[in-house]
Amino acid sequence: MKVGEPEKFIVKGKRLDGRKLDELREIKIEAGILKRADGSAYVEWGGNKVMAACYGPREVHPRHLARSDKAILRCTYNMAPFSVSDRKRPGPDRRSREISKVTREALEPVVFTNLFPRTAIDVFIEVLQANAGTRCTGIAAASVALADAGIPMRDLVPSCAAGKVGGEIVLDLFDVEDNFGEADLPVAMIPRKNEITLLQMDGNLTQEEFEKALKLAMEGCIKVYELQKEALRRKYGGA
Amino acid sequence: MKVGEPEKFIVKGKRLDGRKLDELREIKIEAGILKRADGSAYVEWGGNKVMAACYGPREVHPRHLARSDKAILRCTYNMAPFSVSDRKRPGPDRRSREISKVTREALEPVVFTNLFPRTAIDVFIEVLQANAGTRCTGIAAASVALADAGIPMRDLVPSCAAGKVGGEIVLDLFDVEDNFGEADLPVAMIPRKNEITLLQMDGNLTQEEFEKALKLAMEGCIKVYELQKEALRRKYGGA
Amino acid sequence: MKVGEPEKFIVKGKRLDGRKLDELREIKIEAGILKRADGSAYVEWGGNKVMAACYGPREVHPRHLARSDKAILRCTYNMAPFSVSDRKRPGPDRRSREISKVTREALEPVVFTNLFPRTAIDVFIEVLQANAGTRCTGIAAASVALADAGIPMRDLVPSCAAGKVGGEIVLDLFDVEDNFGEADLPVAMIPRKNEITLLQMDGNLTQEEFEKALKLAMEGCIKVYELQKEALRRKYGGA
Amino acid sequence: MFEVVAEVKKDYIANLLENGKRADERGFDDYRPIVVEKGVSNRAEGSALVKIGKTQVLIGVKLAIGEPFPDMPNSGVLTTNAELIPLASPDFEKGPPDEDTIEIARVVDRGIRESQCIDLDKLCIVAGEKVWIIFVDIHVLDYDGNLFDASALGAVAALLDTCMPKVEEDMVIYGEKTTERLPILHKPVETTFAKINKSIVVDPSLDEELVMDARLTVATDENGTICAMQKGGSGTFTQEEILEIIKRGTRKGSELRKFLE
Amino acid sequence: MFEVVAEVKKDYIANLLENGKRADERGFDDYRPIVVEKGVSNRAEGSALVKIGKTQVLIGVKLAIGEPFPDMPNSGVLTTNAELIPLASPDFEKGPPDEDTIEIARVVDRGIRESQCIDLDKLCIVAGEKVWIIFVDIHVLDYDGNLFDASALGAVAALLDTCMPKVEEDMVIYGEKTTERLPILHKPVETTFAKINKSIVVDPSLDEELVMDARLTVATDENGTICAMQKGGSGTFTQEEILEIIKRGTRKGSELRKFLE
Amino acid sequence: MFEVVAEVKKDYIANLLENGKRADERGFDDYRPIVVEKGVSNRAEGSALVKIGKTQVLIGVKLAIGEPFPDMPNSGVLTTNAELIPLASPDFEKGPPDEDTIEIARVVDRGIRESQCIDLDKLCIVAGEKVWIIFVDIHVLDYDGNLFDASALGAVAALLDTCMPKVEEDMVIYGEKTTERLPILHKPVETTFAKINKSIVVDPSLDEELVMDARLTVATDENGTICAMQKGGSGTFTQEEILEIIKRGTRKGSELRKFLE
Repeated sequence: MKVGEPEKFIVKGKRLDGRKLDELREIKIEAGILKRADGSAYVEWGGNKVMAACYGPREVHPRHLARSDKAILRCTYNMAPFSVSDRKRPGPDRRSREISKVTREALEPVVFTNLFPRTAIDVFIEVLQANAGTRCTGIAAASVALADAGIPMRDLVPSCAAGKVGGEIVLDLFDVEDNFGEADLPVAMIPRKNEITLLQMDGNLTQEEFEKALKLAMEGCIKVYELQKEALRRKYGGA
Repeated sequence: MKVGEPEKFIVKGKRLDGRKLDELREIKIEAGILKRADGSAYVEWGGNKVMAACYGPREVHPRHLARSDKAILRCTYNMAPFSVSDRKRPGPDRRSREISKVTREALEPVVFTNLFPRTAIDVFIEVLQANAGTRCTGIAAASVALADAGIPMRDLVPSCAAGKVGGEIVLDLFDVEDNFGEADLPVAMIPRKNEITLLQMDGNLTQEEFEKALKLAMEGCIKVYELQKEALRRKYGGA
Repeated sequence: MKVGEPEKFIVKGKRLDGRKLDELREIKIEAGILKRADGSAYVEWGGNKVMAACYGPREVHPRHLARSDKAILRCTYNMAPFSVSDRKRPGPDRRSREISKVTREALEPVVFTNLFPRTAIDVFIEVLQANAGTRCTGIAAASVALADAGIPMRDLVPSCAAGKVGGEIVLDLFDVEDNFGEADLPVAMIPRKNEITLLQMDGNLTQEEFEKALKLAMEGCIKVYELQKEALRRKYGGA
Repeated sequence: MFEVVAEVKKDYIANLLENGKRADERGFDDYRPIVVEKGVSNRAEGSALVKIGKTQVLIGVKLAIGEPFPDMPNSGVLTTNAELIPLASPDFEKGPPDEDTIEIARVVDRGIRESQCIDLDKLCIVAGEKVWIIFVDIHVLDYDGNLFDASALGAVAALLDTCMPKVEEDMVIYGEKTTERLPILHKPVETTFAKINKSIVVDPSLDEELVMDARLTVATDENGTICAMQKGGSGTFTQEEILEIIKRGTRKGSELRKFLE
Repeated sequence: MFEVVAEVKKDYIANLLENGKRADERGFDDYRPIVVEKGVSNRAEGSALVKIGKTQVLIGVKLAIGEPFPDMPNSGVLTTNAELIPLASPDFEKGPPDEDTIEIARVVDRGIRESQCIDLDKLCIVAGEKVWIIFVDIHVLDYDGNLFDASALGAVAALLDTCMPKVEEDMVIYGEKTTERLPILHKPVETTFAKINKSIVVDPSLDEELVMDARLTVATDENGTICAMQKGGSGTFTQEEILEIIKRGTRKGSELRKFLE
Repeated sequence: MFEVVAEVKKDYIANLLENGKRADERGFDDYRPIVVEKGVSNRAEGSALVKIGKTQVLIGVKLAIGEPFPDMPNSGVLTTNAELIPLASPDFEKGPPDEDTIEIARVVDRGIRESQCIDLDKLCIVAGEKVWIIFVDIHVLDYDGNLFDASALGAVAALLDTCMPKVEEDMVIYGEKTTERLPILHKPVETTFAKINKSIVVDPSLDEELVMDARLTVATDENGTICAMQKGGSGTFTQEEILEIIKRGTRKGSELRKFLE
């Protein structure tokens, strides 16, 4: 048994942080918060604080990585050393490299990379404070940063996780639920096409539970999508 | 004194594994065992299991390594993490880099590199199970893999070690003999020209002992040479 | 408190190694001591032994570092593993990389880099024995090596530190003074123009103390300058 | 040029699939021939060679004694590592693991870990001080597609093959294995599906992987519980496709699991 | 080409300066607007976000228990690290810290260390065995010039913000902070001046940094004592210029220090 | 181009050799002038500068207290390292050791280790826990050919020069050396021969190394026992050539050994 496990996760229909089973944590999204980046966004999502920046389309270094038929999209997910309880050594570890990869694959389907052959579009995601769900927070921030940079896209990509704790399917796990819960299912999607671009899962779910969790996560994505659009509207006005 | 040293190495003319002084361990060679490689070979030699693959001639990356007058030959000797008692950390260490170098120098004299200017011929040797003599096993496997890839060569390069244990010059040391013996002398040669392409030694030998050990190792090479040719004959028929 | 701190630094106007407050340690400079380098110098300065070599102007690798309007000057400060009490692991650490940077910035103002566009001038400084003041010793050696290589320069760059120990401003700290003293102020300058090219400080100084220390360090530089010129005269004759 | 060839190849494969055919004549739910051979590397405490078609992966398990994680003082430690060595493919390069290699290692690791395949609590020697460390090393020998399923299958096979080494005074005596097995509770397997245009096939061959839009891997245990999933590739899946893949994957998983007996 | 543009830009900025003006209309001794916000990252034991103009630097302080240096058995250990992450500038690259990054970390470290900002002797737990390790991590978010001053100011602000975490049986309980502060003795600040031709200005903007000949950073404590200096760049300073910068820097330092209250 | 120049140079050197002459007028069995200077770096516990012609190598020996290898609990640990720093040659590059550097370090190490030069069993402090660690660091200063022999000679000279440092409470007091020497049992030396076409010469100069077909290094101790050998280069040797080199090498070894007295 892990140290620090709570006895119960759900008491009278409420989770340990007071939320209902299908309730998101509080989310604040702001677009365009950095000067040097071509586009940027800041997202506070419960105890997560994440910044994303986009540079590009720009020249590719080293050159041999460039593609003659499209821009390459590169994503880097990074945690500040002080963003977690035990200081994280600077530089990429295996976890952050996997998240960088799935983040790129979550965003790539919406970017019109074919418009910018021989260039790179770079997305940097910095986790400044972590509390479960940083990859979803990062993807949500990154797609606002891409939009803020004026990169042509089919849609924004919202992201949200569902999971299972105390035998129940719940939306948007926070840290205690993530550490001691039974399953976690982060999802990202293209709302306009109702298609899924990120799907990972670990834990234990029956097929029925999985189906329910997937549906819940997609509903969470739609809520995040509204907040993303609102943030862009606040900055740019109009729809 | 090292932990685990045996009291005697040779009892009634027999070694601890039952072999005579000038007897090789059992050797099995198979050519062409991989799909993707241009050429490949698998060698079981006593407790050693080694795979070799050859790719090329192919483009050189990075470009500035290419030579206008010949192909460059590159060799990589690598041990699987589980091939030895104490798990080996993945990636090259100093020992494997030295072996990669002497392996290249053992093979280079027979390869007609001048036929393929501006290209690379790459040889990869993977030790899957180790029991003393992996560099000789690797060279033996590599030259079969080169032949299997159709690389023009002056000859095959067989390899075999001799050494000294319990005061006697013996052929082809196995692990206990290698760990606690008095000398080890790995050799590789070009049988048709009777020339030596690999020679290393460590331990303690008088000039007479060295002469005897060198002769024995070269005789071992000739036996390995026959097995190499047989393996290629089995795959390609004819001589 | 640090282990090994002396009770007093100055007794009857003399420092722990017998020097007066404004006295340099013994310095020996020799130009042109290596065959392969284009220019070289060896400096013994108290307990410091430092070698410097200069290569160039020569081709730049990798190419994209080259500048179309001038040569790039590159400096590498390195300590031999056995040059200090606790063996130093080979390879650059943060300290040596900072010193490499400030050394380059100390030398660059005198080198006519504009005469050799698209090339590199490389300076290598090796500390063979260290006893406080290695960066000043290295800069002094490097500028003699540059001159020995025939690189056109506005002037030589001498270097020297002043500091504060036992409440007094002193010239050229040795190791005990450096470890336990109150301030260290390494300086490098262009004597002909009376301009400062290196200035670092750590410790505690009032403005008045700083002014005094800076003046003392500059006077030290002038003495080093004479020894540098003498070394070149010894090798090349004339002024 | 390169891109044009890829486009033509994709069209060819996708057209075949739309007509219900695969280039190598398999059914959409057919694996290539599978071989699992245990005990192939005797320096390892456990090992297995898995072949799926021409793909070959060798997995070795090493055991060592080490410290537990501070938050799990009574549990053994599982470490999963993959090497896509350049012997196995012209496209694999020397050097530290790239993101594809890391992804394989992490997805195999999650399948084992989340299914509670190994009873890690049984691997505690002295609580908070000494526990068994299990190294699962995935060594790819010939890459002809679908490394996820081959690696995951081989990892569990190698764990099942593992015998505890002898221990004297807290030192592992590697030469001598005991007959004691690792405490294995579950047998997870992973099944991977490729989506090419609208078609979804199991066990993608190399040619199919090169043109696929997206990939979905599902790990299930012997009870049909889903214990890990991983989507890959720059394409997308609909909700329906995912649920369909889970059903097909659970079924194929039961077949794969027979190779572990 | 590149060099020509730089040359023209420099002429423009230098000409303005000779006429007593800066491109952004500040006086030679004016900082851009400064904001210091503490407690911005709650996983850190202390943190501060500093903005100087558009430059943004986030500093986090983490505490851990570890071993002292052999020659300082009774003292805590200070470790200062900087990351110039590629999010913050098109010119920052991924990978291990380059020499500019290392220089910033080391100069900030010297300012803190030499001023005896932290009473490290109070951070000894068991002499020679266990002491507090203080990690000061400088995370640059938006690079618009003068990282030295922003980083140094933020580092001290974050140290002032730091609360000791709870400790049980020599294990740090990171979730629970106590109200005990770090033992702070001094409040050093750093002020950086750029020399462009003959003019010397404080707090160089990015544009000024790109054309400056040389840079001089002066760290002073609240008593006006100089505790660290660092010259940078390929230009030179005269003795008089240096003494003048120290005077101006000490004055500006007192102003900056107000942001620490 | 490059290759043509090399070819012409080789022809010139080889032709000379066929007529019994070397480009620098030495005999085939002549070393260039040798200088061995001990005690050249006083922070090291032992050191030696070796010059063979214009080749200069500085070797330093450092001692530290550390743990023995598990399979040799009663023996000190020898670690040999080489650095071919870019100061020493236009062809040496910065960065981690390349294969040539590693080969030199390992061949020097084998010569020392296999000859039982150092009585490592005398360097045990507490069995299984604390032993002396010996670091032999080869620092090449000027590369003008034959680094093997210069490095090996210097390594043994530096070991002979080494005095044990003072120890208090298991801490090494580096400032104070005792008069106690390392326990040296044997004095191995290495002699290197280059084969250029059919000619075989000792102590190859840089020019000879650049054109040689193959290299053979022989390490012998004072009894004429061969304790290590290493062939290098892409050429070959006949059995007879090897036996001849061993005879010549043993003879030259006795001469070299005089520089150790």
